[in-house]
Amino acid sequence: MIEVALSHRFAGFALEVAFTAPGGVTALFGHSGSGKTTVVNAVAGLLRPDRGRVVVGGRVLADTDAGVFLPTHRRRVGYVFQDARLFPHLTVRQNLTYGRFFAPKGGEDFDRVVDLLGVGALLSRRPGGLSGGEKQRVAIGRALLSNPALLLMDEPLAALDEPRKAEILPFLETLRDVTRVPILYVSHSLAEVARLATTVVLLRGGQVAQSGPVAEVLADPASAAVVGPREAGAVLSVTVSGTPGEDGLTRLDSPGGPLWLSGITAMPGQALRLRIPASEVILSRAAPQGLSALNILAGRVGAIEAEGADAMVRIDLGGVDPGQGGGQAILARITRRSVAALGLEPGAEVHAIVKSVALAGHI
Amino acid sequence: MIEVALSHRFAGFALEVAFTAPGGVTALFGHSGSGKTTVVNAVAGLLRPDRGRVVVGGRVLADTDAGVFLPTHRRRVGYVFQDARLFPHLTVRQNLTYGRFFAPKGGEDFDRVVDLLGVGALLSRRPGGLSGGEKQRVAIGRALLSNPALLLMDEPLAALDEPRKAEILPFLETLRDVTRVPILYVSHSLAEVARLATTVVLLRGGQVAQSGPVAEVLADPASAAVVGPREAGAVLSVTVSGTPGEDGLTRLDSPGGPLWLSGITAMPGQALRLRIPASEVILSRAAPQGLSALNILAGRVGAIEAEGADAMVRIDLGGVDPGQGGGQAILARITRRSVAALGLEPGAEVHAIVKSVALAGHI
Amino acid sequence: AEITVFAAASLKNALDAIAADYQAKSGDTLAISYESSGKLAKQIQEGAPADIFISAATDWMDKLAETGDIQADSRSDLLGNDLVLVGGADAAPVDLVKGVDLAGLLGDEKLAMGLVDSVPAGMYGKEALTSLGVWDAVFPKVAQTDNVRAALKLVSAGEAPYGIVYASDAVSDASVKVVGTFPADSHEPIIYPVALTKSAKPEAAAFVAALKTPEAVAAFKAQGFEVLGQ
Amino acid sequence: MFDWLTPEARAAVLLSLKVSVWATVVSLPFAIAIAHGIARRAGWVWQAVNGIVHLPLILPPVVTGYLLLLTFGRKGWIGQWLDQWFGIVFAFKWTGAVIAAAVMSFPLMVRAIRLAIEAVDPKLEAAAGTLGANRLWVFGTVTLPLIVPGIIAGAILAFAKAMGEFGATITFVSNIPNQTQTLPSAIYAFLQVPGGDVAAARLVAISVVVALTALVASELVARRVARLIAGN
Amino acid sequence: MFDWLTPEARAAVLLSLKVSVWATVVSLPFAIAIAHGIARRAGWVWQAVNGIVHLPLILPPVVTGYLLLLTFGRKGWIGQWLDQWFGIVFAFKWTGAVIAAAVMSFPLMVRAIRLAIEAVDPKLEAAAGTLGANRLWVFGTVTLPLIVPGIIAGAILAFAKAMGEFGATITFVSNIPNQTQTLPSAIYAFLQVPGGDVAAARLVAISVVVALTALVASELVARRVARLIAGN
Ligand SMILES: Nc1ncnc2c1ncn2[C@@H]1O[C@H](COP(=O)(O)OP(=O)(O)OP(=O)(O)O)[C@@H](O)[C@H]1O
Ligand SMILES: Nc1ncnc2c1ncn2[C@@H]1O[C@H](COP(=O)(O)OP(=O)(O)OP(=O)(O)O)[C@@H](O)[C@H]1O
Ligand SMILES: [Mg+2]
Ligand SMILES: [Mg+2]
Repeated sequence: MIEVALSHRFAGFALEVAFTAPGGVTALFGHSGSGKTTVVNAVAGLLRPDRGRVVVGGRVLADTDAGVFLPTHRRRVGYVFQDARLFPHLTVRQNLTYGRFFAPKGGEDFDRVVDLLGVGALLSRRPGGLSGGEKQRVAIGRALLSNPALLLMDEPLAALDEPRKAEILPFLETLRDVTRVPILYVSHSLAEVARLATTVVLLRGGQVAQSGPVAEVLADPASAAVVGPREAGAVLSVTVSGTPGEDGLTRLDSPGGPLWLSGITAMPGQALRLRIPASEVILSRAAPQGLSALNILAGRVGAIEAEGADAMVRIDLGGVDPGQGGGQAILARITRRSVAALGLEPGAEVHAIVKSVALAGHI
Repeated sequence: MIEVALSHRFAGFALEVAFTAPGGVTALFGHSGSGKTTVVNAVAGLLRPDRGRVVVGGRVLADTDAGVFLPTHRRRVGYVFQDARLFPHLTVRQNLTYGRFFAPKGGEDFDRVVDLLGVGALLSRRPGGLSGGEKQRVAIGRALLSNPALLLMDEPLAALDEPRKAEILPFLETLRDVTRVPILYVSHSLAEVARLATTVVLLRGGQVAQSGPVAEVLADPASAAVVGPREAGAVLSVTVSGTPGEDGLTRLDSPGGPLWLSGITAMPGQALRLRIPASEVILSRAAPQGLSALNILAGRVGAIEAEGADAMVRIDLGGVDPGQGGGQAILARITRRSVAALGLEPGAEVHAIVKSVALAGHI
Repeated sequence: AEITVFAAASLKNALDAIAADYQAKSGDTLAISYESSGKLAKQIQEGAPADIFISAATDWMDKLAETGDIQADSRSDLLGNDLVLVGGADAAPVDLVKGVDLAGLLGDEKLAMGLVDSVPAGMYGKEALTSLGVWDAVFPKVAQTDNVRAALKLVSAGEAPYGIVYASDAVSDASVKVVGTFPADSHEPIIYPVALTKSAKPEAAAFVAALKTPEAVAAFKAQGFEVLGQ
Repeated sequence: MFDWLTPEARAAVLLSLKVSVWATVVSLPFAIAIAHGIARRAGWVWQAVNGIVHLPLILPPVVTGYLLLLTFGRKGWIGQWLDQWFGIVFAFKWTGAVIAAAVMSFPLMVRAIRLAIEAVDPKLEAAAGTLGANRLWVFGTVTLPLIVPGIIAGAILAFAKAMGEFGATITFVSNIPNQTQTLPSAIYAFLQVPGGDVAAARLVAISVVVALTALVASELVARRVARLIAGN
Repeated sequence: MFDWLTPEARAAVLLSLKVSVWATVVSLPFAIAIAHGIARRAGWVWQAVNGIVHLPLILPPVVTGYLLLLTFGRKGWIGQWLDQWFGIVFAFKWTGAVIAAAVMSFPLMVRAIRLAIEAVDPKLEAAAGTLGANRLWVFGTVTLPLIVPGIIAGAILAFAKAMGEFGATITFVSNIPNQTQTLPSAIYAFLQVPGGDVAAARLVAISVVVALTALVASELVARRVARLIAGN
């Protein structure tokens, strides 16, 4: 449970933010300069807000009204800075273990983290000559190894290549799910946010534009302005309903029908979240046949919003009544020409075609 | 024309790189720590390589054999550093205009660049209090405004949000096409690379894994290891064959048939390049009907490479003989189950379904 | 005219008074540089713009005479001084005779005096103690300072019970008391010679003469000096 | 102001100020140049320069004073030459006091500036280079502004030292009232005579007040500059 | 070594070394603490401390010497107390010379260290805070290692100054051969007698060699540390 309420003025910028999150990963999302780092700094105690209250897991870290302001070192936050901020005089190993001295026992295993981040070969080097991505990886490791009660991650993966990101993301998921460390996560990548976040806080110009559970916020077409039209997309909750077959695919049940995904390690019965970028959904009136895409969801057109040559179509899954599909919907971004050609209108039955491999990245 | 040949050793890392590029944008692509920044630094003259030769547009910037090593300030490179490196004591405006004094007349218009980067409100501030993305934008502006003979950009957009990236990318395209400044571009985003690059140089562990025209390199399934399976995809050359219709879509001709795209400003007859991520391609044996996707390319299966639960399928466009389609091909990443279900094998006729909106970002 | 005088630092009080008088009368202006004699002599050798040199000891004046930096015929002995033993305000008089048990009086404590090989007062003091036959006994207890005033300070601050200074220095410091005067024959006479420098302005001779007028004599005497050649 | 001082003491205060300010100002460019060389160039030449610069600190001031006298005195090997060809004389002039003070405070100034230069990130200088700035320009527009706090620190240290400098000054230019008698020389002269303590204490007080005022002022300037660079 | 020196001169060399080393070592922790306070805390208290620290630079050394005498002398207000309660006496002892040298070189040391502290990026200290380190630990593990070059610079400056210190030392502890006769005192004494120049020059040479050796050594150490931090 994270509770943040802040009010702070810089010359030319006013932050006025309040949100609560139930734990898990809380993603701060917003344009450059919208105040994300400022919020994180205030939570870390590096910025003393003009007014504000920060409570994490019942611990009051700051409350200006009550005159409480815990110093940074007693907040137990592991902070991955936007600029790595490694200690230049310490080796990579010493950087990584710096927080160990103060950390309560337990926490991540050193070798495991080193392995995951691929910094094993760098351990005896000093940060001076590290590449941008290497620095960032060490910074992530340093924060993880301090066994924090709250992880603050400010664009931790921005400097990394895709394969490396793909390795680190599942680790963060484990952290979220197994060790249950709450994470405040700043990112410009909607894929990351959709994958990790429990709660999304959209910031715009120092204010909260929207906040709430990730599925809700992202399914709202209004969030597209912050998110960027090309990144918009809904998040779908599904249930694992089997174990991987010999071809590696696992069946997932959704209100719109079954989906097949590879690389699923979750147990049957477990709930998963899939992000379905609106731009990757193809619609068809008839049930499509003979396609390589395995995932076809049935539903009805909920709403159509035109945007230039394109239109954003909401498809309510599982029937006319939104309640039937658990209120779940996906978004499809198609051309207006197609809207006309297919004769789409609210209430029309449609099939949404989604590529299985396109989904795999967005669990 | 850029010609780079470098050989340099750090303790624990050896760089041994040689490539030539015909101008335009040369993308350096590779994992974190693969030597990208090192190459850029050597081109900028910030690193004196053990041995090497750097020639840009006929000017020999460095040639250790001939004892030539032009000092940085005479190379006229505009360098956007991975870490912004703004001058802390100068205002944003002074940072932006720093290079003006030395720059030959001409070059970008100050107001235009400021506008594009959205730093107008920051002009009188000092870098100290800027956000990460703001810093990076100023750094881009500073390099652009120095009217360089060669632009070096080291992950210039990594710290920026999608909407901002979407604004800056077309500007870089203009720079490439109109002012014809050669650009050496480091990025982890294949979307950016595919969109901008003329030439791609894939680095792996300090060596060139592959280099050549962007279409060739990216169509090579072997590049997937560096690129990441999810990012792999081919680049297709097409010709504009009409002006935008009233629904905003323009017809493009490819060897596999016509494609419809929105947002095309190019003149009829002009050649364009489209990136088609393998993961976004759906295959069908029969010609599909009644889909929202407008873009269906016909071709024959060229090769199938299995990778775990998935398979990478190359589709040679325009017939059996690769020569007929101008040798062009696209890649599709589908499940092995689909390969079996559709009975795909080399030589089989297939239709590739690609969403029009998914293409728009990859011109 | 402006006359520059290089004078031993200990003369400041007396000379300042005399100079003020003289300036009023003659219309000449006087600039007096007070420093240790050794340094002043070296400066004169290096071409300092001094017209008159008043040294606190004869040796530096001899040196300048040797190198021709002073007008030998203008030299005269101006002042004399006594060498005294001072103690704290409540110290008992000491009879400075041959074999005086100064070392015993000192006990574990120090005798403050100028550098015994370079500062004139220190050199005189060493000579005096030697001729009294007690130098070897006293030497281990000698604390040397770079000028005689600092030695006096050590006594007045209570750091050292006794010190050897000029009679002129002991004047006017309430916290020290002269406890004995060294016999005149126990050391070379303490003489402050005066001379015109080689490059002296013609007006300078008049001020040298003025140093011997009754008013000047009174001023010197008020500071505890002995005026020679009376 | 200063009414309660004798004219001579007043002259000493003013002269000390003049000498200290001049010594600081005159040596500043040299100090910056030398500090830059020592900080950013390698090689034994700069090591040697570094050593020479420190000499006045190591040597007793009297020795430095004598060396100055032997060098810049009217019969000194440089002084003689300056006198003959340009008619410039330092010995026993206030300008000589400036030289003495400058030489004595030079190591302090150089050290402070050098530390500041070493703290400047060479990456910023490299960035300026990519924008077309040559070495000199980089120095003037990047390095120099960034070391302003260090320069101020060095200058104030030098100024304070110059205000207190005594041994070398009095040895080189003697102690001539209104011409070369600086505050410390005047204090020295008072301390040499019976009853001079009060007058000396008064001068000490002035000296402290003047130097501390300069110190506080410089701190304020340095802080403002630092805050400006930090961007808040 | 030193065979060509008189035993007395040899004693002076050794004493000077001993005094300078001790003065540097003893004052270092205080200098670091005070420099840190001045650099990182605001408020008039630290401004005042800053002023006081600079006093020995501003005042003529003799004055500082007298003030030391009045403070740490046997009848001085601190000295008296130290004597009574702990039996510690500085007057006429080499330890007194250490105090004099330490006080005189203190401002130089503090300035150098302070500049170094001000050059440390507070963001790094903040980062250490997020990892759980309290202020003291942050200082010890981040700030302190990063200012090592500054500390070396300050220490060597102080050492050099201590080697050359004369005025305050001789005034405070006078000149007692083998006990408080440091190199500068010996040099001074030689310079005061006609014909002593050669002997003085010899001692000057020793003093220069010793101090420059220390200087060069410190430079090497500082460079190594700096390179280590730069990570090459
Ligand atoms: N000065 C140096 N000393 C030692 N090793 C160095 C030095 N500079 C770079 N390296 C090493 O060389 C390798 C390549 O570094 P480089 O900065 O070129 O990587 P990069 O491709 O830019 O990576 P990234 O995407 O993370 O920025 C890295 O492993 C790095 O640690
Ligand atoms: N110390 C400061 N003084 C003045 N303005 C500041 C200061 N710190 C931040 N700001 C301003 O506050 C705004 C928010 O900054 P913040 O760093 O929180 O942005 P951000 O959302 O993290 O952006 P980015 O994605 O670019 O890192 C920016 O416009 C920034 O310029
Ligand atoms: Mg930020
Ligand atoms: Mg890099």
